[in-house]
Amino acid sequence: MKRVDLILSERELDAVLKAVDAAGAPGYSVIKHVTGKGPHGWVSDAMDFSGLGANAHVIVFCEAGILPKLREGIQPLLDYYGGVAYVADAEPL
Amino acid sequence: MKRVDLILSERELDAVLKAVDAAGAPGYSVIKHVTGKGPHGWVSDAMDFSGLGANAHVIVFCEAGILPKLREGIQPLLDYYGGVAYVADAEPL
Amino acid sequence: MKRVDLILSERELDAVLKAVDAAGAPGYSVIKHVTGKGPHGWVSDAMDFSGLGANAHVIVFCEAGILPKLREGIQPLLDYYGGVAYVADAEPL
Amino acid sequence: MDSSLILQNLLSPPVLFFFLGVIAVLVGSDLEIPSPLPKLFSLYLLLAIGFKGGLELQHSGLGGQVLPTIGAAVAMSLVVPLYSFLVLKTRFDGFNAAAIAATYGSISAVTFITAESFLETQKLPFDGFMVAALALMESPAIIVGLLLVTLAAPQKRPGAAGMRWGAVLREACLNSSVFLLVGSLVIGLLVAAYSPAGIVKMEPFSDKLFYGALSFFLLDMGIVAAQRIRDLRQAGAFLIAFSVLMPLFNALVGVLLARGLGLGPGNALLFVVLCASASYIAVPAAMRMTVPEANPSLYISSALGVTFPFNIIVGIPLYMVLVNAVLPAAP
Amino acid sequence: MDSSLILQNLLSPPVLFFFLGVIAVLVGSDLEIPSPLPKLFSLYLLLAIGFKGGLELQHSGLGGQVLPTIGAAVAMSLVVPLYSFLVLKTRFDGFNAAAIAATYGSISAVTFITAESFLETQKLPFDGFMVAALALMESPAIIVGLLLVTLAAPQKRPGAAGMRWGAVLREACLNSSVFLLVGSLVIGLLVAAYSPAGIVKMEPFSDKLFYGALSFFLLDMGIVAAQRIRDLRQAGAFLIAFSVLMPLFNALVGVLLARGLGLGPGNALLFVVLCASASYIAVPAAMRMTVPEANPSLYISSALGVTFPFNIIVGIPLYMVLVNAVLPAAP
Amino acid sequence: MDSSLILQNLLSPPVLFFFLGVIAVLVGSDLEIPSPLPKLFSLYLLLAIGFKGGLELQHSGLGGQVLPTIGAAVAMSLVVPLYSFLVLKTRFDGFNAAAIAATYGSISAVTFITAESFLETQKLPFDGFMVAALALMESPAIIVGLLLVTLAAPQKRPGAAGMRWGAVLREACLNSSVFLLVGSLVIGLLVAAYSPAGIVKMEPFSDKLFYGALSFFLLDMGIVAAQRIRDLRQAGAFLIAFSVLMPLFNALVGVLLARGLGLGPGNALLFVVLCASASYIAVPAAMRMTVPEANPSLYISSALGVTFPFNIIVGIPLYMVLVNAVLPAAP
Ligand SMILES: Nc1ncnc2c1ncn2[C@@H]1O[C@H](COP(=O)(O)O)[C@@H](O)[C@H]1O
Ligand SMILES: Nc1ncnc2c1ncn2[C@@H]1O[C@H](COP(=O)(O)O)[C@@H](O)[C@H]1O
Ligand SMILES: Nc1ncnc2c1ncn2[C@@H]1O[C@H](COP(=O)(O)O)[C@@H](O)[C@H]1O
Ligand code: NA
Ligand code: NA
Ligand code: NA
Repeated sequence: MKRVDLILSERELDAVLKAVDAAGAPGYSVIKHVTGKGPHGWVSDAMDFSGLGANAHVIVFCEAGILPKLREGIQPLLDYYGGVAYVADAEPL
Repeated sequence: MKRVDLILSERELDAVLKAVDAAGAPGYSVIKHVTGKGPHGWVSDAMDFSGLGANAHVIVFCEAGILPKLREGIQPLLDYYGGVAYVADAEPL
Repeated sequence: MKRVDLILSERELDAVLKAVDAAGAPGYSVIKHVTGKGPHGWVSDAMDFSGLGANAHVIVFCEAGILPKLREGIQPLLDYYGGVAYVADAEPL
Repeated sequence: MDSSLILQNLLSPPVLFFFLGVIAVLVGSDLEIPSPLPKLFSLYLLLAIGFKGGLELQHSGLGGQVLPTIGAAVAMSLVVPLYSFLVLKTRFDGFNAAAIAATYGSISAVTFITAESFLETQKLPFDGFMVAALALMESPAIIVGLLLVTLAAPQKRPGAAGMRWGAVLREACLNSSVFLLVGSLVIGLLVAAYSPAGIVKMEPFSDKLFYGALSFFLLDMGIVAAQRIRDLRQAGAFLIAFSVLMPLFNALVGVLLARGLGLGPGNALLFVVLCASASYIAVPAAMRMTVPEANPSLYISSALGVTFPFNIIVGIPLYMVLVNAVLPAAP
Repeated sequence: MDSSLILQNLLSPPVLFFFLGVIAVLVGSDLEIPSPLPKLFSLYLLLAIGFKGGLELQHSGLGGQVLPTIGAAVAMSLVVPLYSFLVLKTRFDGFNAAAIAATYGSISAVTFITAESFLETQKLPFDGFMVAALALMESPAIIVGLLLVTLAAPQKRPGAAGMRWGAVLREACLNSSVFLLVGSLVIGLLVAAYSPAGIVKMEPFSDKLFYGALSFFLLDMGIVAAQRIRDLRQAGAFLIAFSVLMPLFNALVGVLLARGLGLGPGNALLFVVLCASASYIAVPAAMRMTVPEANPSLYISSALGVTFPFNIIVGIPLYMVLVNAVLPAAP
Repeated sequence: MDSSLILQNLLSPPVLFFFLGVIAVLVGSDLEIPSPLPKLFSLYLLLAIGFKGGLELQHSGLGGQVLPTIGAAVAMSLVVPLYSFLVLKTRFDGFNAAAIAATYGSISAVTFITAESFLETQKLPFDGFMVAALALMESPAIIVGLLLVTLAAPQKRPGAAGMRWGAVLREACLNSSVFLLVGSLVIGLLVAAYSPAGIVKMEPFSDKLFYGALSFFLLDMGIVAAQRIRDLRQAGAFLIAFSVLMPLFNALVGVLLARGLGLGPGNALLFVVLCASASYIAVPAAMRMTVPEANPSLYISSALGVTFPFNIIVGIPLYMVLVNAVLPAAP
């Protein structure tokens, strides 16, 4: 099994989750209010009141087989809006 | 060393943490207000006001040796109430 | 690529992030309001109103090459104030 | 008079803000009241309603209609789940039938509060002991629900290790909303009796702010209820019909009881609302923990997505009409 | 009179709490108002200002100056981005120029609210329809901004798959602040017309608490604005100058329009403030989603780090002086 | 009179809600006030108490008893940690002794506020300058605590790279609670002097709401304090005894000083409460950062789990009795 970690702006979360669903992942978990720093600079939650939001962290445990479809759906979003996506191995407890 | 990720309903958090402790883990970390989707459907935090709560994400760094006891304590809870548990390798920095 | 997970008190977060930056990491993500248990006992968010805060979880995706510098900057902080740091493998999606 | 009552209710701030929340979801606005702000308002409303109820209960005492009314309310919270279960069992398994039944035996504090606000604009008096009835109807319904589960499906539950009854009873009687409501009621009682200076000093917080805070909270309830509409497809026509017809039936039973108890129109309306409303705060949380086999989207959607809006929008004025029709005319 | 007006404004609680927030950041205090508490106050302020505006609009009706004023306000929100864009295009690429331009065409509800509080302490009347103008200036500016992007840089956008116009329009017209403001305005209108009992009951929440809640929120705005000061170095002298001079220019245009519309001094000040203020709530959120190529720290820092403090601290009393100078003396 | 004062205090809404929170933990209810809602109330209480203190300070000026009283308060915050340290050092290492000592030299704003509410129900006047004393007692105690650490255990600290004194002083003097309290006090002063219109407009927020918000916050404090009870076993009998006896001793010193200063009974009670209370807001946060070697559960549990409840429940009326006994009878 694989573990995929996606970190991206809360504004694009819906689109990314749609792509995760479409790729056939059996489930996912979402942590909001994540702050951070990346190539596009610093993201804080100080502007939260404005609806601008901070980042979200999405965790997906899935079979290696769906990774290509996941990549296909998510990579364009990350390229355009920013964010990172990493894969690692994980086994059911 | 191993890294264990547990994602489950906040309502069952106390029971799961008790099992983690009982298994002899040296520590754990808990993130609440996690939303997500799994075999039992979508979990949001919109009902938070009712005490229904969302999901919690528990991270445990521990020796491989305690995994069997961890599995034994946690698997029945996940089977009955829902939730996922995955293991991966991790080394101290 | 490597994935580094740091869990430590919110009070020391600024110093740790400075060390992460100084080590040349390309970015990082921070989750606050993490509770947990470790060698120093239980950390809850019940004292949040007092500015005491809970723990923070920092995730860094970076090249293996910067690990030594990261270790050098962070280990003294964790030794003095408490907290854990683990490394695992991760590949871009 | 009927349609004017409905219109007056529809055009009151709390109900209009409820609509605004519903519309936000329907048109796809990103309006949301992020967690834990709704919790702030729900804690506040429970504290304030309990405190005010306690103040009034101290004045009215426990004589007269008080104990019979509370007894009748508790009886309803025990009986409604039983006949609801029989109806629901025709379509659902024992777990879901019991969970939904418990939901309808219990009450919705927000519906009750909205009914109080409605009575205030109608200048109809009501008594503090009705809050005691409210507080005492939640736990029995939860316990009946769990008894129904053990009766209907005892053998199929490998995970429920001996049905930890201690935990179950604690959840039923000490869950945060029951606890805060009862606790604030007792505090109100004590303050009214022993430190009247505290009454005036609490008033701007617990009384003056109340209506606005209710309106704000109903904005969120509108959003949350409308988000449940999607789940209703899964629930099916039978459950949707149940969620409207069962409250109407319970209201009918309630109004007859209110007449028998000799309640005035204000208390009678509140009594009917207690019978007709369904819990979406304490009961779902208790059922999620104690009957994980039941599908939460069924019992939450029916109580929050159908019964609650129905009661808030047309139920309350409708029950008022009913009360006026059934109760003997005032002398 | 001039300097006394500025001093009076400087020493009012809301502005002083704004300063306190700024100082907290400058001296390195760890004072912060954690998320989502600022959201609670911003939701509250929008709800309350909309509701009060609706109540007043019901009394004034849509006759007289109402429609021309609203029309002029909307026209300003369409025109300001156009000439702002031309100025900004001399230094920034099309994406950044368009995003900043939209920001200045739109409005800052908090600046407007602070101006209302200023008028109240000056005992100058103003009308509810100005809130309608406020509500209607946000969306057009966003749409003009996006048109400018497509005109200025249509070919360079591989990622903007066909510029999902549906999503863009929804974001422009139904984003949470516009939606809540317009919704509360309509609710205020309906309540004033049909259930006047609700007005008095809402008052402690929507009216009495308003000034204190504004002060508390401005404490946070001071913190957030001061945190932006660091970004200003990145923004550069040109953008800083723009963030002060463009509001002044828009204020001049605004005061002439106000004279032409025959507005009284209270409404005229609010009109000028609408023209002179820049959005840091709805527009950044919309731009982040629809023009990710633009750098948020540019448009947020200029609107929130420069223009907003400028307007709050010296702008409002300055515009009052301007209004008094340009408007014909009252008969 | 004694027991009636204690009863009146016990049965006031703030203390009853504190009890309710304690009971919630003891019986195992899941009642909780989720983060960051308690922060909202603590920020609000500090802002409101500072603002009101500033308004009153402007009227009383800095003459008469003001400066001597403030001086005596600051002196107590310097001296109390010293003798506390000597007592604590008999059982604890230097780090823990210093951290606990600093805690008792500093003050508890919530205890002070509860004492003010108690005085109001007793119709006893008190002055705004006591809030200035409150604000100025926090930082010295922190600094003395850190000096004690460096004196008692300088060589054992490999991690404390040169005791970053800059950071330590900033934490001591600019931590959010001291900063907000002092800032709001100054704002109150300025508003009272220069924009009296602002006083009336702030009142519903900063004054009327105060008592209810205090009650709500004490509900949470009851929960948090009761959760600390478990830690007390770890703390041991010596520390528990210290947490009751040291406040009593400090109260004795305080009442004699109050007599010497010629304070009236209201101010005297507040002075005694400042001496007798222990910090669980600013000091723990500062100690966690600057003396990580000390065990937080020791200094937090003693201040929050023992001294705070003791003061709130029996301390305040007891100190009132003491004040009445020691102060010369009013002419
Ligand atoms: N190397 C990294 N490690 C961890 N998180 C990262 C990294 N790079 C970016 N992020 C996260 O992804 C968010 C969006 O990144 P970006 O828009 O590409 O700057 C950042 O705000 C961080 O929260
Ligand atoms: N494949 C998955 N990847 C990540 N999180 C998951 C996955 N499956 C389930 N979860 C999380 O576990 C929670 C409970 O799952 P369940 O009750 O089994 O549907 C979900 O709400 C998700 O937050
Ligand atoms: N073995 C572990 N697994 C996961 N998290 C841990 C572990 N040990 C410590 N932590 C986290 O690190 C925090 C600080 O640890 P410490 O101060 O060393 O007790 C704890 O409160 C936990 O959140
Ligand atoms: Na019912
Ligand atoms: Na503008
Ligand atoms: Na003290």
